[in-house]
Amino acid sequence: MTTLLVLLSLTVGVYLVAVLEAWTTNGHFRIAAPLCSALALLGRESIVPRKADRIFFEAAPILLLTSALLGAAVIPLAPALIVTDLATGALFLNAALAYVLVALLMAGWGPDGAYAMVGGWRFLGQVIAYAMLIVMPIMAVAMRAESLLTTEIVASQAGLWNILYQPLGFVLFFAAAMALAFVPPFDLPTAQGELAGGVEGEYTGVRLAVFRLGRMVLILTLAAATVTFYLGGWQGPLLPPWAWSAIKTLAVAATMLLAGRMMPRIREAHLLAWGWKLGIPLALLNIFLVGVLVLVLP
Amino acid sequence: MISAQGLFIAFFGLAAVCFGVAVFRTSSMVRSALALLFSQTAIGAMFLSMQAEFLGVLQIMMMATEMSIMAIFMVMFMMDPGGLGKMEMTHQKGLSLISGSIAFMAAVAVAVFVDWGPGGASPPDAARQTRELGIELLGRSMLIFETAGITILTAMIAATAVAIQPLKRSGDR
Amino acid sequence: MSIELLSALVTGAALFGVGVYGALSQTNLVMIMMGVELMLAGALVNLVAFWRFLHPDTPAGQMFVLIVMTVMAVEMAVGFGVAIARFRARGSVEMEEASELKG
Amino acid sequence: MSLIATTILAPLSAMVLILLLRRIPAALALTGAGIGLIASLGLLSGAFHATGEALMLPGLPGLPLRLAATPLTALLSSLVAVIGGLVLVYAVGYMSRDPERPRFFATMLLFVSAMQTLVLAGDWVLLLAAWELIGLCSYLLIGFWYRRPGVRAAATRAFLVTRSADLGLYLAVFILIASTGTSDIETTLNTGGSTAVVAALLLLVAVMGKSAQTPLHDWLQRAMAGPTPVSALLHSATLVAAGAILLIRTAPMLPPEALLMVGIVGGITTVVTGLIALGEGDLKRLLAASTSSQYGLMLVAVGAGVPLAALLHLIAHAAIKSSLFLGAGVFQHSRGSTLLAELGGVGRAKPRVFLGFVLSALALAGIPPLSGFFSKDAIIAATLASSNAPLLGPLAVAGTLLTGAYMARALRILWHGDGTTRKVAGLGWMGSGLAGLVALAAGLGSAFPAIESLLGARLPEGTLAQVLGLGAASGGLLLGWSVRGRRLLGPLWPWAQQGFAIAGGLDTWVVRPALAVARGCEGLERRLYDGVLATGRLGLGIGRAVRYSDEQGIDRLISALVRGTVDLGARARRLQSGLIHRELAITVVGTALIFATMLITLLAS
Repeated sequence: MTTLLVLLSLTVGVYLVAVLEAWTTNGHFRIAAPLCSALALLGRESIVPRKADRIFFEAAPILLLTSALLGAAVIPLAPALIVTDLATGALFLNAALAYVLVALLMAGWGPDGAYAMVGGWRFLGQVIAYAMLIVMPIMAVAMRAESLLTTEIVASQAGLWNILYQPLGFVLFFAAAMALAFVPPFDLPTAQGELAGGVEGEYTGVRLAVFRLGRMVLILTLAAATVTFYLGGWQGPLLPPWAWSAIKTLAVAATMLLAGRMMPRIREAHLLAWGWKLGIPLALLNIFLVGVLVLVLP
Repeated sequence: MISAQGLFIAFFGLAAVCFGVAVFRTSSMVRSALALLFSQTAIGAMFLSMQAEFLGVLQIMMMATEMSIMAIFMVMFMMDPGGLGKMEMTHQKGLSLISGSIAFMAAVAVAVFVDWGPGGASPPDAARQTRELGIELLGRSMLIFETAGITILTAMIAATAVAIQPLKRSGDR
Repeated sequence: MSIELLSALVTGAALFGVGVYGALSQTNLVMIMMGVELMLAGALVNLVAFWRFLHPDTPAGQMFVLIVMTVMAVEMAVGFGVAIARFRARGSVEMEEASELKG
Repeated sequence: MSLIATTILAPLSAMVLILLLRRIPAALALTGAGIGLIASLGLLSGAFHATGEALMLPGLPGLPLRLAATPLTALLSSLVAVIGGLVLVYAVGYMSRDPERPRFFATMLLFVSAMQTLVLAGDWVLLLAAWELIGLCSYLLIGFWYRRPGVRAAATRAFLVTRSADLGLYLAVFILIASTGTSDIETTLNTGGSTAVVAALLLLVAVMGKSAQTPLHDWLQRAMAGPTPVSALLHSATLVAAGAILLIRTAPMLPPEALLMVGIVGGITTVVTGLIALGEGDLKRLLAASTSSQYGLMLVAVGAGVPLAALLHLIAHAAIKSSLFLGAGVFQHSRGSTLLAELGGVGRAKPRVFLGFVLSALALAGIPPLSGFFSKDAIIAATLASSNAPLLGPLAVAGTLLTGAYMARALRILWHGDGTTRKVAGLGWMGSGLAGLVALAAGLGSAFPAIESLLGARLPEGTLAQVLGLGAASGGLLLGWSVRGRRLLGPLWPWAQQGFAIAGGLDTWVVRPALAVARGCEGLERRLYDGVLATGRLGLGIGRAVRYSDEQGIDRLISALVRGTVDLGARARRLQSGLIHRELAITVVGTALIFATMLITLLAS
């Protein structure tokens, strides 16, 4: 029963995110925009490149969608509204999201296209850059909650949201999340200007639709995760828990989509350099600080 | 007679082995790398089915990134990563086949003939497991874990040192 | 001697066998490393099986799995270091050409 | 300069001058001989006044060389000098047309000086040296015309026979010196006992060789191949005399047995050579045979114990025989050959030369007024007076008879018959030399009493001896003149022709065995040589075998070893091929083995 509820709320969430994404990309708010584009995509002819690696070509969008959904499984939208409350929930989220990389690799290698391949390997380089940056803040959050259970983490933020408790961790996590969801300025795999759609370039028709859906779910999951770890999840004064989590998630998603629009696309080498030389030391520092805070504050 | 767990283990084990075999049978390098990836994931799933939750999740997470790196290295180093030229990449197949099967049979023999003693009780739930593992790691086996950490560090440094292009000092040549 | 343990051990053995086959039969260094990875994975499976079916209560078993994972990581790192150096020096990592100690 | 030195050195220096200048050899020779003659006559006069002269030369350590001019030696030296001078005068004419005169006169002078040293020698070493020298000169002079056939063989034969006989002299001298410790002849004479007997016998052997006694008489007839002056000087007066002189000087030392032996040898020789002379077909060979028989008579005299008689006969015979030889020389020049068959009637062609020849022949036979008669009677008297008269007496008489016979035969042949005589060149010189010698031969008889007083010894006299001697001589002459030699000898004629060679004579007895021995030695030597060669070849073979085995055996073994290790290395190398997959496979197999062994040990324990 709860899974059904979660699924329902997810679809609504995804639709809204799609609307937001359409709004941010082409500037005007049309509530039906995602529906129209989805229908248009479904109508189009689905083309398969001649020398494509069929298995990879077919599996890539599906894998993207499933990994995003699996990620969503451990996110508590409300005190009881969670698919499975794994003991290592936070880690599981990360493990699930790791397969986004695999999906994009397969999408890049499958169609046997130069731009697609370059896009795919670019995303690998990008992942290597921020992979650690996602795990370490989550660890800091788990330290505060002394457990990997996502519900525990939300409960631990009752007094003080983690965004205030460990702001450094929040900033790093938020940037890593944007990179993982390859929204601009981190949209290296589907760089419009350079790679003409990159990984998405070869896909048409249903596969493209699924691909885009997967991406929307991914953005939603990441936003929800940010909310769970740093913005106190479903906790909020007046409104019911699910309303708070919905509002917060949509807000985070919107900021994600809007935040990077103005910045130029970051080149991979810079991303790697900042990730390792700047990001990881800060993350370690953050863990250190959280450790001190946890020991000091009762 | 066989429990659900046994079924799951058998299923995932079979998947892991099939993907393992696929690794060496495909001529396309990326496909073999990803086959290895999915085989490792299947092994991670086996861990989960054996209620070693933390380990399973860890395995799945790690192997994803590792094997994709492996994939990129394959592409970098192999002559024909796409595997389109159907190049024969193996040698002394007979000997290796024999030794592989001997190894398998030896291991199975050991597994079957050795008396493993009484089966253990049911394992604690995941959270407590993770907690105990955490305490174990930073408690009794602190030293072992530290050395493991340092080894990985040195390995990384060594690998980069080996891989770095020797600096073309102006004095040379 | 439960069936589950047996099936796990058999899987481990199978993985080990495939790993040995791969390591011996492949000509490319990277493929040989994959063979070694498979062997280590076989070992992992056995370890977890032993922990689960023989001594589930002690965390030491799990700790050992972590150590083996580190080994896999180290093996990967050093392997690729050598591969890169070899590639830079010789232009290929085919093991049959690597029979000379010189250079 | 002492007289002895001049007598020896004068002819020697003349010889040297001749060899250096190679000009006027005759003149130089005559001056040298003349000076030597004067010196020796001086020695003789010194001897008469009993002022003997002696010369000591530093010889071997402890054995100085002595030259002594005792009455006996002085007399002999003067004899040699006189006859030498006259023969040289004759030779000037004889050799007037011969191209190699310098060599002839040089050798003749060398011979004269050697003979002087022999005669004057006071010690054995010098005597020996001189003895060898005269042997050499005889060889050179006999072989003077070496291009003519048979001359070289004759010279070698003469030399070999005398040389082998000289061995006896060497042994005797060594024994004497060893026993007495000094080489002085006088002191060694008083050795006695067995050494004296042995020494005497050895001396006898030497004398038989030198004076051509019976077994060794053959070389003298062959020596006639040399020029006539040589025969006249050497082979009648001086060289052959050396043997007799030796016996006369060592007579005091000779023990009775030795004397008997000497007498017997002498007697046999007189008879045998007398018969040979009767049977000879060549005038010079006839005279040579007669020389041997006369020296046989002298030995008989020494054997009879009266060396003085032998000395006198020696002196007389020297003069007579050299004049006969010179006469024969003239006949040879006139008929171009010395064969009696060729010389028939040459006497009538050369009446003056023939007159001298007849005078000398009669003197030799022993007709009273001439010198031969006195010496031959002395010998016959000595034999009759000696202890073993019945043995020596008849021999001596027979000898005298034979002498008379063959001389008459010669005169007969020279007188009857006829032939073309050629003009003889250089007859003047030859005639004067011949005349001098004939006068000497005839007149010596009167000088004998003076010699006896010089030597202080008395000759045995005996009317029986004189009668016997005269009878034998005249009988022989009549016999020789009337009966032809062939019928005289009768059955002995062919045998005499060959010189009474007993079963092949010297050749079969000496030469053939010697050659056989030589061939035997040569065969032995060749076999030895082959043996050595064989051993050498064997050694080489062994060496080659060792090398072969070494190379094939050991080297091959070593190389096999090397190849073995190399192969092993190659095989082992395959294990270390450096190929990664191969090494991985090996590690897998290794671990499997280790695993298996562990398993087995576990299961077993």
